[in-house]
Amino acid sequence: MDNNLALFKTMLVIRRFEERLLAEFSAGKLAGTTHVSIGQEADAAGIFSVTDPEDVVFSNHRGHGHFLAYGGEPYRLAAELMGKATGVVGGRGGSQHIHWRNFYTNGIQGGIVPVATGMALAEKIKATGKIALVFIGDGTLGEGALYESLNMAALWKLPILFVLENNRFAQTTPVEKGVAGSMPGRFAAFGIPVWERDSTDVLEIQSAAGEAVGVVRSGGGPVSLIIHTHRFSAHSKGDDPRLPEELIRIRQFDPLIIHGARLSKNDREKAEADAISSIDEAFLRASADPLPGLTVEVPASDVGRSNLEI
Amino acid sequence: MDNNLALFKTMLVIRRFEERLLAEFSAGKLAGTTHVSIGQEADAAGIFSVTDPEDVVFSNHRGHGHFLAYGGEPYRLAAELMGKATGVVGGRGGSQHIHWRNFYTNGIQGGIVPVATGMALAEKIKATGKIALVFIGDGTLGEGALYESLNMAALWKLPILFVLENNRFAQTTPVEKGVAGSMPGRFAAFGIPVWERDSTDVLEIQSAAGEAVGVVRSGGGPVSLIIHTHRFSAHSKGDDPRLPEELIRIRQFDPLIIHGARLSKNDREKAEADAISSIDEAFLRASADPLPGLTVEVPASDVGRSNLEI
Amino acid sequence: MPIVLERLNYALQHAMESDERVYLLGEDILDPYGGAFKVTRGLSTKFPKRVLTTPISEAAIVGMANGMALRGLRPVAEIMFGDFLTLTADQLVNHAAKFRWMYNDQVRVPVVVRAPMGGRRGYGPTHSQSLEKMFLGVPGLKVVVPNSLGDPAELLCAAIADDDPVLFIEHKLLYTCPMSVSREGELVDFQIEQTQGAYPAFTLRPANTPRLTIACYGYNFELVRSAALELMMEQEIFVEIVLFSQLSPFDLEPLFLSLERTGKLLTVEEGTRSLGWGAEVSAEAVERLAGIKVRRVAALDLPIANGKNLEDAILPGLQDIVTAALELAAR
Amino acid sequence: MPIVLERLNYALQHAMESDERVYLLGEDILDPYGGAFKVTRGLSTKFPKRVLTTPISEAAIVGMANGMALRGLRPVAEIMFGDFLTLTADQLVNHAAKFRWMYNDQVRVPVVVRAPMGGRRGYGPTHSQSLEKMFLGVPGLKVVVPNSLGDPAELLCAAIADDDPVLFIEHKLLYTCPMSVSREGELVDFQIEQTQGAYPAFTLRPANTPRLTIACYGYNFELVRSAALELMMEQEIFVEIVLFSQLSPFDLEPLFLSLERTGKLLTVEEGTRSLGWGAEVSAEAVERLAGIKVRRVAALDLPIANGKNLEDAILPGLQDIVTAALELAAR
Ligand SMILES: Cc1ncc(C[n+]2csc(CCOP(=O)(O)OP(=O)(O)O)c2C)c(N)n1
Ligand SMILES: Cc1ncc(C[n+]2csc(CCOP(=O)(O)OP(=O)(O)O)c2C)c(N)n1
Ligand SMILES: [Mg+2]
Ligand SMILES: [Mg+2]
Repeated sequence: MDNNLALFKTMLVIRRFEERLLAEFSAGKLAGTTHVSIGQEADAAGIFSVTDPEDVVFSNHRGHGHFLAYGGEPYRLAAELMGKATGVVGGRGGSQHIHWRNFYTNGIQGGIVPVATGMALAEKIKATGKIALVFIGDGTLGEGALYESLNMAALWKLPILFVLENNRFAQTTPVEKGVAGSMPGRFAAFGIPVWERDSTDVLEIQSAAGEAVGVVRSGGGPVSLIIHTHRFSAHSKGDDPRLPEELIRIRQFDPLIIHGARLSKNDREKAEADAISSIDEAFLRASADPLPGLTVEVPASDVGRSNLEI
Repeated sequence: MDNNLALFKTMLVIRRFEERLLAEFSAGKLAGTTHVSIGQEADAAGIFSVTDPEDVVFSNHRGHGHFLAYGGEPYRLAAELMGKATGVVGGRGGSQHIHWRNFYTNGIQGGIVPVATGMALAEKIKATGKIALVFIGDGTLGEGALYESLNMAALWKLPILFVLENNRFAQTTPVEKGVAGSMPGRFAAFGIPVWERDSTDVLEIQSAAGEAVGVVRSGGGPVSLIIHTHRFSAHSKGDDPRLPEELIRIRQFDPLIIHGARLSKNDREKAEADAISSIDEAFLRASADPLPGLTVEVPASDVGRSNLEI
Repeated sequence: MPIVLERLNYALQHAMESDERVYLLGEDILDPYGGAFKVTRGLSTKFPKRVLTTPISEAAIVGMANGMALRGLRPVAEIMFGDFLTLTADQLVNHAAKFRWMYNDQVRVPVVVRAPMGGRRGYGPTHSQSLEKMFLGVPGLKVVVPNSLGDPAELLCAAIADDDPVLFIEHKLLYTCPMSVSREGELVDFQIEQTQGAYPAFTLRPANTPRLTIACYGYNFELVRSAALELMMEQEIFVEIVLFSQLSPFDLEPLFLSLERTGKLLTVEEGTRSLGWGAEVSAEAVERLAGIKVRRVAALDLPIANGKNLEDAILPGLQDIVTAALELAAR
Repeated sequence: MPIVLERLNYALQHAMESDERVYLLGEDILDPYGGAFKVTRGLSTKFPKRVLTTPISEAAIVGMANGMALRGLRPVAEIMFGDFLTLTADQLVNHAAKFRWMYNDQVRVPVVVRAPMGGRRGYGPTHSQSLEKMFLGVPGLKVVVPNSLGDPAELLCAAIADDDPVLFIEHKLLYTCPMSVSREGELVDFQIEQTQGAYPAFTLRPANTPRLTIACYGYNFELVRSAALELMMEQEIFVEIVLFSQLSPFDLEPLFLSLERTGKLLTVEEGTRSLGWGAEVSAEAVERLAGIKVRRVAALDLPIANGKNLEDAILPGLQDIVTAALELAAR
């Protein structure tokens, strides 16, 4: 498929999936909580367009877009959010705690970074050629575990890309209240090179990510990619201190509009119809699926049962 | 007293105290463990010559020199190391866990930094004019809590001086294996200005510390002071991977010799005699002191008994 | 009809009004948001200089609060979800809890760390736990838990006035519970005794001879008293309830008194069963009163699932309490 | 006469030789130093690429090990002092222990975290604790402790071969203990039974009818068996000892068997008493076998002092065990 069209489709599926999600929550059909990435879709689409399907990814609480751009099925993610047995992790993890192929998420800010760094070390040791990617937000710059990881990744020249999605807010906290000094400086202090873009244009992000990933893959050690972006929705549901004017203003950065302008009307409409129908189908199918039963397996001393080979 | 002489005396007391300590350990008269700062005395002497007696200090595992330069009595420190009731904290804390006036230490790398930062916040709130100082080593740059603190100190413009004593080793780990990137960069990333000296000359350190403390005290927010120095002894007792040649080579940086050259022979000899006799007396006196009894006070619900007023 | 959330919010306001040394710090605690669970709502408006919103730095939040406390302030730190107390473990265990004793009682550390805990909101494995058990039995650290019977406001004010560090655990479902005093008649079948002290324990004694004692704390009191009513109405089994506000240090005198009457102990908690609060309560009770019978109700030893049906299967519910009480009564 | 330290060192060497997925990481573990307690000595010389000395970053050490384990390696992380496990609590509880279950059993996390624990070396309040109790009862995390009776080498190799995360606690004083098998005659008065499985429990049965059962683990077995001999020689009181290698999940079957014979349980541990290991052991035993008598020996609920006389007064010693056993036997 044409690169421009493919990027658009990825972003569109993320957008429509998450809009649907919010609607289901509002209608009381979903419980718990969720964090959507509406407005930030260019990050996921751009980055996963330049990675290898075998690369190892650790995403965070705002991970639906990453999962879908990675290649995850909307149906299984919908099922997971509904707590169904057919969900990505059988309804156990929900929005923030999933795993599929080489994609992982966890809901602890910062804690995923050393884990991802260890994954990079493993891939380096195994000489698989895979790289690791880990996603953090501006607010996560507050967590000490991040810096411990940057130090070790740099010392050991590990193949990892630290992606910082700066959407200017951590929950309700603006970056000015949460982040002192300089964002690139945080990585540079450890000798980690920085690619930085203030953009929601997926092509710009694709090209920056391509360069950054290229450096990591060619053995250049850890790299960071800082993307300054905008979150259009609330942090999770309803927790948004921003003024309505501001929410309108940032809509000018809508990655779908910016990039959509590069496509024919026909392509756009076709993509739109496809996205809507595939997501409809995903939610419909998932909602008919059964709930999981509880299999209580008390961890036994199952020594030597490893199914994991290098 | 003359500045040069005072600095020399401070350094000499630290040196002779810690040498005595090591001798007592070797003779089996002291148990447990200890970390001496032999070689690094210029840091403590220089810094505490420019601070205010009321400033708040958090020191670390290598804190005897800081304590003595702060004004602590050799006798009470000796008693503490012997586990005596008359020790700084009655024998409960030992080498790494003491408190006297506004001086505190704890044996957890990194953990003391947020505590000291909170102290700086308290002094700022109370508008006492006091500043906080916290001491870390190069190895402690590995701890995440440090960066969390730097961020908050910078965001809130707190009156704190972060003193990094880089003695090139963390226990047995050389900085090349422990610290990636740049030391000043670690602070600069948070917008924290850096004073840096590669020196064991107490006058150089005094002047750098004077400037750094001045900025903090005048409301300039947090500042870091990086001193590249040399540790002559083992990390604690016997854990030293350095070659004998290296240990001889670094003796050229002996702060006592460098600074001693500025004094008359007479002054030096007098200082030497004073130091030896005062330390002799301290150890002698302490060794005759009684051991503490165990008073088991189970923490009760002693609400409202606060004796701490702003 | 005030709810627990309002009482906690009031306590913070009252403490700040009456003691200028009280400061709040935590993530996203400024108005209009007012904190993830709204306990701090309105306070940054009333006391703009004394409510400090922090970066996402749990270790340093508690660490800084420790430093503030050492230097004469009375900080109250909020950890957004109790699950993240793991990140503060070093500051709680190796700093806050130790300073007083290891500095030879020369200092006090009047810090309060508040944390919402508990499940049944569909928040999944890292946002639903009841991890307080990790911090029980830490010398020098108090763990205090409000409930709807005693006044949460008084309890929190007492914690803030306490000269020693207090970990203050708030169950998410408790926030919206109305105060018991205002739920007229509900407890009419019990005579209520209360211990002296800042963190009182309550003994609820039924009119008829009790067959067993149920020990609990916090939100689980809501379930336990429903279970007690059900047992009374449907089975004519009367139970005594001992409700604790102070979990650690363990001070179980009122429980022992009750057990002398009943000889049977059921502990109820939401944390996982193994080495939970109920373990110490049982062990201590048995050591003190040989021959009593004990049983524990707690969560299965599993992480907490996101999906509601799994979460319900993992966490202990009303029926688990009733069933366990029946079994124990029958022994 | 091999000592425990040598067996542990041998286990690491053996594991590295037989499985190329095994990597070590920790602070100061390279030769010639070979780690603060020398457990890794010689290994960086033999396997220079597979022994990774780290910065002072306990959280990231365990976090990285978690990541390595998720991606098919078998990392063994050393935390220099068990006191610093507080810094790794988030990685242990919210990452390592959860991944398998919350990812629907699609992954395993074969990580081992080793940590020296315990006091009596005069290291003071932050370097002498026995904090393992904080990590007992964490769903998904095993806690394993070697002793001088079973082979520490086999135990550590089993932990490394385990597909689930294992926290491996080594008492500092145990390192220099000679293996029991080599201490000829010392245990001749006991018949020793051993459970199947990777982390066996041992039951030491005396020749005469036992009056009580002492449950213990790790280094405390050294004290317990001295106490047992003293009780036998000087008081003609025979005790059965149940020695556990796996603390969590709690698997207490051998203890129950013993208690059916003796009806009296004494638990011994070095950690502070409140909500220590003995609490769960007692609670579970009493729930299972109503009517038994229990008593616990543990440290006072205080930080551990640096000075030897205070430290000795705080930690439980041989005489505390003997006294408690006599009291219990007399009940
Ligand atoms: C350790 C930890 N602390 C706090 C939270 C609660 N929390 C979830 S998301 C979030 C804000 C994160 O901000 P940022 O890193 O900027 O990511 P964004 O949400 O903007 O994508 C917070 C505070 C958490 N999940 N984990
Ligand atoms: C959290 C923590 N981790 C590890 C240690 C053990 N330890 C004590 S001192 C030390 C080395 C510290 O190196 P550095 O910061 O450079 O200070 P220096 O000893 O050189 O003065 C280590 C690893 C500790 N005390 N605390
Ligand atoms: Mg953000
Ligand atoms: Mg150093």
